[in-house]
Amino acid sequence: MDFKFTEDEEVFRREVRQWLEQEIPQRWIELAPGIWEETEESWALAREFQRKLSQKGWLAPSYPKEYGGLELSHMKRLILAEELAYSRAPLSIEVEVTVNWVAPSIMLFGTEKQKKDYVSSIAKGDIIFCLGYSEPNAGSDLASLQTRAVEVGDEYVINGQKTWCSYGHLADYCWLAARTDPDASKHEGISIFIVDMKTPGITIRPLINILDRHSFNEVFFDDVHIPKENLVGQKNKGWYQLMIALDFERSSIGYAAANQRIIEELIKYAKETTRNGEPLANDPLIRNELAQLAVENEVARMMAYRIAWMFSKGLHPSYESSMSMVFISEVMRHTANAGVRILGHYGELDRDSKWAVMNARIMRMCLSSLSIGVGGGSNEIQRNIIAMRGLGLPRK
Amino acid sequence: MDFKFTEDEEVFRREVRQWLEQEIPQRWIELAPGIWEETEESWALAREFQRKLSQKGWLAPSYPKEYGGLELSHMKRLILAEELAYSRAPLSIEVEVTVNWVAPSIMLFGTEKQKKDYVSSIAKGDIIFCLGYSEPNAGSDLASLQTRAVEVGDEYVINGQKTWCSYGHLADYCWLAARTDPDASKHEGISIFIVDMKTPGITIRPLINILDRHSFNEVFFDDVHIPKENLVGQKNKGWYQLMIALDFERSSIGYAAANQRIIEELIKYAKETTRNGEPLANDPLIRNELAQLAVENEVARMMAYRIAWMFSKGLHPSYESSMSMVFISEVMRHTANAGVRILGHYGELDRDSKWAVMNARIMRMCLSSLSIGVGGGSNEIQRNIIAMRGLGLPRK
Amino acid sequence: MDLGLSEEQAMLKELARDFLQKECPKRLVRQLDESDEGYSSELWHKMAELGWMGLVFPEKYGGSERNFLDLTILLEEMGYNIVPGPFFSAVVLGGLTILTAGSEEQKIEFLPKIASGEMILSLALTEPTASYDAASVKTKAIARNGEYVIKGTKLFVLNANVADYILCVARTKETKNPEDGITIFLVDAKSPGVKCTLLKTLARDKQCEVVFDNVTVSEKSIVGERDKGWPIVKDVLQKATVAKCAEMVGGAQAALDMAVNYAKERVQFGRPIGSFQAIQHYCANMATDVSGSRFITYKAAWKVSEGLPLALDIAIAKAWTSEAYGRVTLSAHQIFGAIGFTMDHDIHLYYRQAKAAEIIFGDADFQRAIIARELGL
Amino acid sequence: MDLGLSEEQAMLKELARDFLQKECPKRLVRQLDESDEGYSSELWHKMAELGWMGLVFPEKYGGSERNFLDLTILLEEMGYNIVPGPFFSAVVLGGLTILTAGSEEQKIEFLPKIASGEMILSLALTEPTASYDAASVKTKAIARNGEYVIKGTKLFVLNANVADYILCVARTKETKNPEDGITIFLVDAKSPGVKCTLLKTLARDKQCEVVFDNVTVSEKSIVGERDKGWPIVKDVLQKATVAKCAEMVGGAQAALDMAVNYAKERVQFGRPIGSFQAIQHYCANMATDVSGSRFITYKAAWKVSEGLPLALDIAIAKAWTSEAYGRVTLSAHQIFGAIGFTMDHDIHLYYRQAKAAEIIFGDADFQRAIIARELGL
Repeated sequence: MDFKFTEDEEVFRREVRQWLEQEIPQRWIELAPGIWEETEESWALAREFQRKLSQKGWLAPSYPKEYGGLELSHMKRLILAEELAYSRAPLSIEVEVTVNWVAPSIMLFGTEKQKKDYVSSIAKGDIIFCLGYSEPNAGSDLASLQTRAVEVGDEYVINGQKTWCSYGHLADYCWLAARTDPDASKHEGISIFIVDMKTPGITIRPLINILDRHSFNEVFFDDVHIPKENLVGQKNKGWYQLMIALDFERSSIGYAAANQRIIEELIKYAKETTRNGEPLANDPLIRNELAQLAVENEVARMMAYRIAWMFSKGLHPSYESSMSMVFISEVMRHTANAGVRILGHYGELDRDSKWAVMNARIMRMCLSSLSIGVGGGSNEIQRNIIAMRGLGLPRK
Repeated sequence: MDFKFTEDEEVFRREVRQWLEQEIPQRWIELAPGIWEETEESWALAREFQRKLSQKGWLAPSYPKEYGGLELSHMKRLILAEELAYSRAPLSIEVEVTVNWVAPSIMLFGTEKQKKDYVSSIAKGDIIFCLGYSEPNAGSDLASLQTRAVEVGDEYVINGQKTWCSYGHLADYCWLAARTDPDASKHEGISIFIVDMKTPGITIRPLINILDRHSFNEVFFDDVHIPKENLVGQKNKGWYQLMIALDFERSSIGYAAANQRIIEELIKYAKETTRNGEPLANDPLIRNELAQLAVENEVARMMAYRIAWMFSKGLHPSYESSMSMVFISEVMRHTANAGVRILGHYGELDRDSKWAVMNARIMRMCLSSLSIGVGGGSNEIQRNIIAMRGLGLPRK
Repeated sequence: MDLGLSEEQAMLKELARDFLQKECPKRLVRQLDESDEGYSSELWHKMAELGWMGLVFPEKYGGSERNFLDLTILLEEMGYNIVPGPFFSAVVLGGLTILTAGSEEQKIEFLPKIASGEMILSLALTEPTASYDAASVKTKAIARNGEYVIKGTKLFVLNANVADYILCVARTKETKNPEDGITIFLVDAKSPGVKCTLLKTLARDKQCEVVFDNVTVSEKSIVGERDKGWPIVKDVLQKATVAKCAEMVGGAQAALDMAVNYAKERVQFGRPIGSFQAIQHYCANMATDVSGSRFITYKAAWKVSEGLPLALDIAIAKAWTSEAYGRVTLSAHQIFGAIGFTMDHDIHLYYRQAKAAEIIFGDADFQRAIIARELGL
Repeated sequence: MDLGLSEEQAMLKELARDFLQKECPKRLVRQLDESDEGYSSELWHKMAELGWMGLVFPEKYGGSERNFLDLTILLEEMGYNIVPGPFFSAVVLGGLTILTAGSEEQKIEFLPKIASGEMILSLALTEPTASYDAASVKTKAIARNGEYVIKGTKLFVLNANVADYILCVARTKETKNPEDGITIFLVDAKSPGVKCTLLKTLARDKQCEVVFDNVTVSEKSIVGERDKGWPIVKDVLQKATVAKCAEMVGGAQAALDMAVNYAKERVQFGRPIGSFQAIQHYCANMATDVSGSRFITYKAAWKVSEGLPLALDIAIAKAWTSEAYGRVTLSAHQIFGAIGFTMDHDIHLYYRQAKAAEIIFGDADFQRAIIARELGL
């Protein structure tokens, strides 16, 4: 057992940190978007940054060299992810989706042409995918999806509706799950497609999130014709491809690192803020609360480290990722709620208010943290997975 | 809306309190048994007290006058129950079972002869019933019970095994649920019987509880012959009789009042105990914790009051009782656990230890509170009831 | 003991629910939340016509002489519908202060106008410390030629942006006891030197910064006695705390109702999600939280109505209800999942309210400190 | 970074689990819990033969020179099986103190005997304040003719009833700084004036009152330097805290395993109760608590092994693990229901351990106070 990083890894961490200190644009820091807060302006900054990152090889550091990757070790990827999140680097959530799910799926299931067409571009930061998974009646129960893809000549014709398509209005491609055999049972007959978002027949309707940002979309497919070659992997076996992809490296380290930063800022605030002549940091209840946040976040960090370590050993975490995700989601909500209590009325103030403190991050986090632990991979579903996959408890 | 008791009720409360101050035997206070801690000695004290209470008409105060009751109002019964519990009056849990479930069931479903034979005796404190409900494979799923009662001539012959029969070794009768039609569906074919515990064929095996007391028993019925007239109510309709009895006045006021007393003692302890020159009561974390216990117990009390109030209005609480029970069970566990934290090492000491404080009640409560919220009417089952009966959520 | 509503109360409740459902649809709530004023003059006047603003005022001041408990029942329904606007400021913070401590002259001047909806009041108490203690009152009012000059910054002042008059809590004397030397002034919001800036908040309620830059007021504008204002503030804060609890009870009930209805309708894996035990237990816990909050709040409100000692009951009500409302809205979000994360959905409106209500008049830790004191700790 | 066990560690773990399962069945645990001694001499000597007592001692003192991390792995297994007895007192509290701070002479005298199982030590630190701070040390040792006379009452002293020697933490000097002037004495438990009374506790661990009534000891019995004992106490408390966390991790794992197995087997309503979502989610949360506790504890143990700064990590481990163990055992009881409420069942043994472990060396609030300090608050 060994809890330290190697000297080489520590050097790498310092390199990343230093680079980030120089490269994160000032304007981004001013905009200070939290999760689900990106605007078109911040999106543009993020895409620019993404390309810079790719030039360092750090956008898709694990990819084989032929696709522009560095074949970086799992531990260094962990370090990179930790530093990126802690430094609040300009990266949209869709980058993670594209780099960590879509491209690895293509490498695993795609044709040589698909690999050539997409993987390097992804590694270069040139293209971004959005996910076309959820539908109005297929959320937690994703396998109920109804969007149809019908083979017609050299093409597939897609009809249906997707929802919660994050940044669909800004992405280049959609990674679409559609039903190719309506007569098969629920989990059979689903296939995966790459759909250019500029294809005629696609209509996007924005969904404004509770942070008052346009991050999600409903996407309507109305006789959308795509070339047959855009099918990824085996026809009708898409569900199983999706399930395998779910076990791809998903680490909650980014959440834990970002939350660490928030906790540190709360500690700083408590130390620097005096109320009626007494620093907040002297209040035993506040001290106890902040200490508890630090404890929880450290546990969350260890859980995230475990995932990376398992990968580094060639093990495949499954329920361990669920644990890690459920746990960090609760730590983040706890942090946001405790943050508001510590800040009091100041915790209510939004970014544009004269008296706002900590860049109103706590107030925004009260809202954004609601998104973690809900939706498709909700905490309830994750706990089912832990119980059944992890502990072998029976389904019936 | 009116949250005060009438002047008449307040007079009654004072009368009860005064009476209890005089009548609770010193020896009982020395033994200080908590829940599930009765010994044969304390049981004897309790039975004596029970008769005294019945002489005041306060054992079964709600019964019709013909059975020795006072036809006391629901509010006065609430007050009586509150004072009895707060004063830690010597009353076994089986008194509650006998007085509040068995006798009312007999009054509702029994024959005239049964009413004559049992109800007045119960009101006088002369007889005590134990419950013969649970079986090794019928706990939460009570309707799965397998103990058989077969009609043979003028008798029923009972065979089977009951468990968790509390104070079965000390009770006079068993209120037995047995299967009279094995071919009927699960909820049909159950009947209720009165079984004299001295009937040949009954074997009792003690179950020692985690407080190291003999409170529960396994009871084996081996060709136990009972007269046919001991069937209560309709043959094969016992399940429905049980279900109706479940909705009889069950109030958690006793728990709330007993817990109130514990919280007050913790407050007293915190005020009187000095650690390194500083009273515990000055510790902001302890202040916060004790205040929270007071809050929770007050909420629990209001929930119990609601049940009594509903009865007083002729309403029939169902899921409201479940709420009240789940809630107080959690408050009691919280109190026990918080109590240990406040007492620290002293909270670990058992009754016979020289350095024990608060008569070791907190330590004992850490154990006894485990029994509340488990078993047949577990908190999980209660929450199901709240969801389905109270909120109309679907079963499937 | 009677934990039920009287016939009159039940009627008031039903009337309020029906009226608000019709006249204050969530579309309007949303629109008002986004507006600068934060209220609809049309709805405001309709509410006034129903007698809501003057509900607890004596008839001679244009009120209908109902008691405080009736007011909390109305507030519960307003919380159920999360009606935006300065009702709380005008009636609870403003009206009750004048009713309790104002001179006959002030009552005659202000109460009928509040009751008729003509006049909006706001209470400027908290300052940059954001606390509810007397020591935090640093804004000064200096006597000069029979007048007072007020100077200071008030923060988190609700609805000051639309107030006609602002009750400004100011220090008129410096003594060792911070509760001594505080005076309440009724300040015309249009007075020279009053500067109000709207703050953008989580609940999109209209909290303001109000700067009093040498604002001159007459001696007649004092509510109650000079230097003896703190007991009045304390009294109105207590009532306001219960009133806020009532709003929370209504809001929590609404969040529960919405979540339960959704759980019954939303089908996943071939069955309504409300048939899953995890969701059932969330709902059961929510319902328990709502029930507990309601009775504990009613009890405190009843004590106000009866004029009984109430510091403990009010702190208990706020400590419990504010945390319960938070839990209920969080669970509701968990049940709604992604759909609840959209601006178009209503549930987040309640979640925001819960956060604001948790903080205002002191959070649960603050209340528990009071409780500990009241318990003799 | 490597979060896995080395091959040697895995072997130690497996060996310990197998050995204890066979040699320390719950029947024996129960019997020892009920006995006054609280340990089985037979099992004790078997453990000594396996080299457990001397695991971390250098070879020259009869040890096998494994590191602290190895010891925690062993303790995890002992916690899994809740092995009763003075192992913790003898090896962790006693052995490590002498190993860290004892003179060469003391090491030669005591360590081999501890390693061989011949000698049992106990640490007498806490007094009637029941706290772990230096100011609470009121027991006095007064120098007289080259000897010391100890007078005072120690409370909650583990296993003193069977100890051959008691490490007594006493005050030899009164200064303003309570951490100055504390000295550790190795006291023969049979010395005149030592009176040990067993206390009856929740966990039925053998905590004692030890009265030192003018007990005379020689200067040679001082461990470390005179007046400079507190840093030694602090050091051993830190190690003991991690060691206790390791026991808790094992205990929590056992409670989880037992509950999961029961949930798979127990059928109600025609299906295993482990198929009900409520039970599944309890188990999922328990598993998460166990995982988190394990890694956070390993990290702290690793820091001890490596000699790195560790105050923060240890406090984090104890704060988290002690609360997690409590939650896990409580949930386990909820899953077992009535059957878990019987003395014959094993789960309550873990629940009791969890409570005792929560308190010893300072509860979570105490640890969070340390954490706050370490975070610069």
